[in-house]
Amino acid sequence: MSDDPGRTREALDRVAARLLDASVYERVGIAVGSTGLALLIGLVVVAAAGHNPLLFAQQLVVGSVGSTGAFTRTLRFTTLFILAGVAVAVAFRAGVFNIGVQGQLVVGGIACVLSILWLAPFVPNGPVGGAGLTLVGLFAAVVAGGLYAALPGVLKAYYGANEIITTIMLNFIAIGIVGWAVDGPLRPDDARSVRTEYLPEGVGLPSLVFSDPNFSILGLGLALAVVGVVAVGMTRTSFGYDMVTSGYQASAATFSGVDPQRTIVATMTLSGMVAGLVGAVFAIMIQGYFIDPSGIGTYGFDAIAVSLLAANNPVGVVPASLLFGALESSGSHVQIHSDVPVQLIDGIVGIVVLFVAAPELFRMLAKRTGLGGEKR
Amino acid sequence: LGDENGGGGGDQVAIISSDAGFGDNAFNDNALEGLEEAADEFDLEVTQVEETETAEFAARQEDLAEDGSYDLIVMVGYQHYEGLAEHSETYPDQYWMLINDHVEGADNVSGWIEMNNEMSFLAGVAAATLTQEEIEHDDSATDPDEAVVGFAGGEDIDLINAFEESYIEGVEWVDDGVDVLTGYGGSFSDSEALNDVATSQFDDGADIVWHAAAAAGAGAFAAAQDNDRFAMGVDSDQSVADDQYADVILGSAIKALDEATYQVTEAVVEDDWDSVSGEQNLSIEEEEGIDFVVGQEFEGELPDSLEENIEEAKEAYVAGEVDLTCGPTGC
Amino acid sequence: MTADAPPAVRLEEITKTFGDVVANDAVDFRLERESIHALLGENGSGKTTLMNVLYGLYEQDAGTIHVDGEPRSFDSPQDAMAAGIGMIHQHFQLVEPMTVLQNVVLGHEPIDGGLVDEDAAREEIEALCNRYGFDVDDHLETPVEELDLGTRQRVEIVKSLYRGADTLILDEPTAVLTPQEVEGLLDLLEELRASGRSLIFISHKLEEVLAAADRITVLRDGHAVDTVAAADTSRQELARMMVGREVSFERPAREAVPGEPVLETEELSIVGDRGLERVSEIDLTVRAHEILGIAGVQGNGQTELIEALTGHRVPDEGRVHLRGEEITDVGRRQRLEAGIAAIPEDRNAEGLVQEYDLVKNALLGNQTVPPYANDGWLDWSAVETHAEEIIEEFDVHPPDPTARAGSLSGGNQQKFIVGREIGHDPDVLIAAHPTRGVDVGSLEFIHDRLLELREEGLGIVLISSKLDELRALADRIVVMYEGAFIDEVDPIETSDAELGLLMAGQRLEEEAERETGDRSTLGETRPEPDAEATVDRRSGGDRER
Amino acid sequence: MSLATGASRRRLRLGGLALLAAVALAAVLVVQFDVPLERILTVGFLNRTLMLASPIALAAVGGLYAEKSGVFNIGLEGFMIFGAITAAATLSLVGASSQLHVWLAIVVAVGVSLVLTAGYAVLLIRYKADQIVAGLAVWFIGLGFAPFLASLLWGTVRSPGLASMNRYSVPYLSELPVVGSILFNQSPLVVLTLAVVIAAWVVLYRTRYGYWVQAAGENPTALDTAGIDVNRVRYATVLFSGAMAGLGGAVLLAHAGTFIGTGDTMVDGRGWIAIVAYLFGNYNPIGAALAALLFGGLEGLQVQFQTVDIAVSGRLMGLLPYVGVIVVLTVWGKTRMPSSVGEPYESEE
Ligand SMILES: Nc1ncnc2c1ncn2[C@@H]1O[C@H](COP(=O)(O)OP(=O)(O)OP(=O)(O)O)[C@@H](O)[C@H]1O
Ligand SMILES: Nc1ncnc2c1ncn2[C@@H]1O[C@H](COP(=O)(O)OP(=O)(O)OP(=O)(O)O)[C@@H](O)[C@H]1O
Ligand SMILES: [Mg+2]
Ligand SMILES: [Mg+2]
Repeated sequence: MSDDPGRTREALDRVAARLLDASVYERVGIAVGSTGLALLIGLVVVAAAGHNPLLFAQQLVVGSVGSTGAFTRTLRFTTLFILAGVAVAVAFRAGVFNIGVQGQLVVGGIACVLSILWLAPFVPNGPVGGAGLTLVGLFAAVVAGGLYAALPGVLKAYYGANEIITTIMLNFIAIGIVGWAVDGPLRPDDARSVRTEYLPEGVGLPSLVFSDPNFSILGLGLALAVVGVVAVGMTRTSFGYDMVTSGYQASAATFSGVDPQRTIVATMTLSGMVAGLVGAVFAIMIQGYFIDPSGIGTYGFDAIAVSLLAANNPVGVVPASLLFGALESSGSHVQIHSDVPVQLIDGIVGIVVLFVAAPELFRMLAKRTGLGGEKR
Repeated sequence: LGDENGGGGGDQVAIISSDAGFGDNAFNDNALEGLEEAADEFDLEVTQVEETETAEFAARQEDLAEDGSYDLIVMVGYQHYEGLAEHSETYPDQYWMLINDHVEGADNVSGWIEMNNEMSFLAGVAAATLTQEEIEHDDSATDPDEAVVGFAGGEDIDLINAFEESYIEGVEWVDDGVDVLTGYGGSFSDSEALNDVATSQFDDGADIVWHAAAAAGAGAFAAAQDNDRFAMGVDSDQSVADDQYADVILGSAIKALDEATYQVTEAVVEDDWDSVSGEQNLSIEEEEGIDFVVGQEFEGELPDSLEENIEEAKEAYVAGEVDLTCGPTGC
Repeated sequence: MTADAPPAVRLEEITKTFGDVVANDAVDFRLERESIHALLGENGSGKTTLMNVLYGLYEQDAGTIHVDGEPRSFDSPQDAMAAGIGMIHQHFQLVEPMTVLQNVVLGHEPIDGGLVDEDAAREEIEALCNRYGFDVDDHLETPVEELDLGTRQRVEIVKSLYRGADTLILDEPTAVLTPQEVEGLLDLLEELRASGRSLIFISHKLEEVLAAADRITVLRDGHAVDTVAAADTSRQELARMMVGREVSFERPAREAVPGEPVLETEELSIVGDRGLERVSEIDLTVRAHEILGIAGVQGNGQTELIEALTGHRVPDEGRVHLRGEEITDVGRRQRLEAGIAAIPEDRNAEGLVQEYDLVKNALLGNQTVPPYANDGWLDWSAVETHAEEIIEEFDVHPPDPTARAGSLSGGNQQKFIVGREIGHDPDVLIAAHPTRGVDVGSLEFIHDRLLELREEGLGIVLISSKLDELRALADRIVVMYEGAFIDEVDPIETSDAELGLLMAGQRLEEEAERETGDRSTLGETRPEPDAEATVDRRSGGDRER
Repeated sequence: MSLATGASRRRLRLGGLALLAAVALAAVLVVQFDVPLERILTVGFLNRTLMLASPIALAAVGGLYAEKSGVFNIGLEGFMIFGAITAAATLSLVGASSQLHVWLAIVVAVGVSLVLTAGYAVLLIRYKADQIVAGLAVWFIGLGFAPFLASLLWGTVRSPGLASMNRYSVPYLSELPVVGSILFNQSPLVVLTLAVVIAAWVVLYRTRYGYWVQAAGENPTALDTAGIDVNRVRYATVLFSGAMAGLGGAVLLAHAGTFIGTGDTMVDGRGWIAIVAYLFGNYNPIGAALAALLFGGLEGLQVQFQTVDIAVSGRLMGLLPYVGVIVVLTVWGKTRMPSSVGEPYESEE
């Protein structure tokens, strides 16, 4: 990196300029269009089912940002979606379809909790010990998530096993094995529920700014920091260029000296590391112990939608996560205050993804309606 | 209590499902049924919250408590315990009802422990009794010469293992010589998998299969119909709830959850919380807390040995002569 | 040719535009019956477009098509086929895992009781083959992917004939053939003409055109410049018509003498992906100030040899040295950094990332090389400067660093790649088919640059299927056959015919025997087709859209 | 089989070896641990394997047609869910429960799946949607809307007990040992599946439509220049894949008799297994069906083990098929995928 600030600045400007070319507007347009259209369809379904769509729309808003509680809840989901979304984006960008973020976050989460529980007896109580354990837990999660994702990476790179299928299978396997362990060997005798031991006092992220015990602004900060690191890494480093180029055109990347197999494994590992972090944040910030993973939200799957909505751009993942966080958050409110079956929200999310997959549709629509000018 | 939130006609109560969700025709629906009955009776409004992610249980409890408009919040399933242990303190003025567990020292919680082990024990007694009898109904029949019964579980987890173990102990209490075939479908939603488990057991000689698989249990009933054998229901009288299969449901091992939710709601409405506060039990010892009921198409058709054995088993249990290995939620 | 019969095809004022690009601008074209008519023109001059219009793939914006004197309009190739027009595309339109028979009948399957009647099809194809002396019927049950390129092309021709084509269009049919196969093809064309068919063929190779065609139409920038009789014109004249200026075919004088060896291999052997030995015991030496040409029919191990030199493949035996240092196990990246540049065989798939702009493409291969990268951090401004330099020096059009690589024409893409690869002072350049599909103007430019680089001291390995290119550039030519260097020849002393024989595995003394051989057995004496080449073509982006 | 390439022959040989090894290992285990084989490998087990395999085989045959023609329909799981919920809703709405109504429900399910797939196909083919993403979206939509619909219809995410498909029984013939029970005392849907598989094989390898399907996936331009509309072929195969997945879901429901929408729904991953099945079967309908049979057999075998009380942790054993899929993909990973899968085709004008 150049240490002349002027040059650095100039270079950054150029990067920004390239990122923000017309196609970025187009992508934003597509994202907004997809979401809008999907919500519209959702509202039509609500109306067709005999409920008041306006009321439903209002409840979506109130349930996500209508009160401090709702807003904190939205941010809590957003934090998880950002991390999981970045995990997906890293892989998709590099042309590797990691559908296994859910399994990797489960493995990361349990590794986090176990490492903390194992080490806790050797660490002094108190804030310093707690912080140390927290760091250990995050580290363990990153390592475990990375390793668990490296496996399908290796299978793809060296054995040609389709990663879409293997990662889906590994999701089932992670959830099954961890579920079995949490219900059996890892379950303390006095536990009423299916869970591990509680994390020791002092482990966790302090509740600053918001009083919600299950949300810490530090968690959100961590997620945003990961976004920053990944975004810079992708655009400003050789490794990032190798990865992204492999995603665009593997043959050209290979010819330019990129080792395709190693890149696939590295990509999966990196993606899994971030996914592992999701599990750690879930365990440390929200749960305080680990539960049967079949009871954990499907952040890893929803993250696919998040990432796609963001066109697999790590920075774009942030607004997309806010949207998904809000939708997820409003689910609770809708449940309580509306008769509309809450599964509708999952369906709407699916439609968003479907539309995001078909940018051409929106180009066509834009052309028909004369919006968005002459693109393409 | 609750007079100040006068909106929307009558007072409000809420219920949060277990991770199996409503629509299981068993556990959750049974609890809901009692609540709705009470709601009719006392002009209440019931808010159903279906939450299938256990990780979100605590948050749902908080959402409802924070809202402040619910006179009673009912939670189905012991997985709610962790969250409630905290929230019963944070919201001391909120009345809570927990099904399947109780919170020590929290007198705003009415904690109902349902003795699943006792219920399973009775199911075992019934199955072992009936397999040796000659029963014919529509196309189905038992094979009285062979004494084999089946157990078909949903997920292979500690909770259901306790059902299995207690069922076997019930069978053995009647007759050591009765074989019990067991199997798990691996899911509470995959009825086809449970169908396969039950059919495999019917093939291997079982003439009665009892399921503990929530919604997927329908697969066991369908299997009984296809194989001209019998099945038994769980939690509530499933010959009523699942009347499509009434012709093969000999009976159901039940727990009076609906009674319990009704009773607690009534206590709230009549300002008599103390009567339900703290640990409550749904057990054989309580009047009709745990029981075995004959299926609606089989009333009066089953041999007297069934009622005799069930009554005898209950008495033996109350007298402390039966020692079950497993507790209500695990071994 | 009967004087009063209408021409087989007459195109009148055909205009076809793509957005702002006028691919064909009021083109007139007349194909006489029973004649061979060549279409000549630079890349992008509109040849393929014109033929696609005739074949019903494109609809013209203006103009009319007459077939046998009747005005026709074709909405689809099916219409064109019904009118007796067949087209053999530059990139074969064959379904590789399907058999030859299935490929030939595709879209015109004889049906018996709802099922495809393969027996009926077989009879008909055999009859066709016997009539023209094709060997295709020997392979009817063979999947196309197991055939060599020459046979595939004959399958394409049989396919058209099977569909009843009277007029055959062949788009750059000779691009992938050996000289002997080219000769065979041209003979076949004459036979087809003799049987009453009319043929159009497109080529960039002036000699071929002059040898085979009755008439030649030259296109430039979408205009038909002129139509001339082959007998009345010359290479020089044709080139001038194509490019619009004089083109030199002179070989510039060599100044520097070869220096120290820079790249050497020692008994290099490679077992290919299918377990066959692809390269056997090759000793190769390239010196500074030297261009070493490698001639050979595609699929004789060149691809594997190139990979071993560039660092994309570890040889099974033998060693590779760079300036005396062993680099056998060194991967592509370090070799790049050590000064081995390479122009890829397949520019669409390997040379450029089609979706990237030219700036991002300028980094390709340089992503660990200072000044573009320092300790893993990229310096985009340096890359951008580099891109601008390449564009300027190599006259890349459009001169816009933010243009998407995929939007450039083939020649411009190639110039950009050459510029990038020699941009950071390599010691060695492995140039694989550096002018494949490139028009005469760009070709001249690239040739000049390669010669300049040789003067500057580079050691260049030039792999090409074009003999004239090898003869124009190389200081020495080695001929590769079945994985081995079977001979080394002097580019000036050796004739095309001699080189061609060597490439077919015949040592020069065997020539006499060879002369009596039957042409139709040519395909069988060929080595097995190269598995990788097949894969590359499939995955590559250069498929005709 | 003129289309059996060297690679698939090699794979067959490898598969044969693996099978032999498995049989040998099983034999050792049986002798060593005194396994009651006659209680495990029963006729009923074979029968149930066929039942378990049918929905998977149907979806797999559909999926392989789409992929053969160049469109990766990764939405099979979603369409199976739609098939199941539609069949359940139909049965529930008509309210009657004769076998005829079950057939009606299946037909309606296929019809609705066709309509839904039509929209999906337009997105994929006309609007060139990313096939992987769109397919995942179908799964998400299925997971959301099926329970939603169930809630609207029945107040809960689960249907009440509905009519199910009965086995037919051919008098006398069904008394024959083994064959009698498998062929003549069988669910008609198993027979239907068998018919679909065989028909799919014949059409793919013996008719012109089959040639077109193969060409559309390998080299669409070749097909186009032969005068066949590539996208029409692809529309047809995608529609077929959706219909078959829907049929698979309906068959599942017709056997199970209840729709359940909690968790992963009653379809429970079968659509994913279907994809693996046709990959494993190397895009050959019969191969895919055999692979489906293998997965069905694995699932059934695990239940048999439990029934005869061979100690296995059900929860861990339940993961075996997933591990099996990974092993299969790793060992046989390099299936010959059609070259143009995932690339939208645009004919020049
Ligand atoms: N599908 C298309 N879309 C847009 N423009 C096109 C398309 N096909 C061709 N063109 C334009 O038409 C011009 C003529 O292209 P064409 O392919 O006919 O050239 P050609 O003479 O066959 O070139 P070559 O010798 O390289 O094969 C091109 O320069 C290009 O700009
Ligand atoms: N589908 C297309 N869309 C837009 N432009 C196209 C398309 N196809 C071709 N072109 C344009 O056509 C021009 C040349 O195309 P063409 O394929 O004829 O290149 P070429 O010079 O023949 O290269 P090659 O020899 O590698 O095929 C390019 O400038 C490109 O912009
Ligand atoms: Mg052309
Ligand atoms: Mg060209």
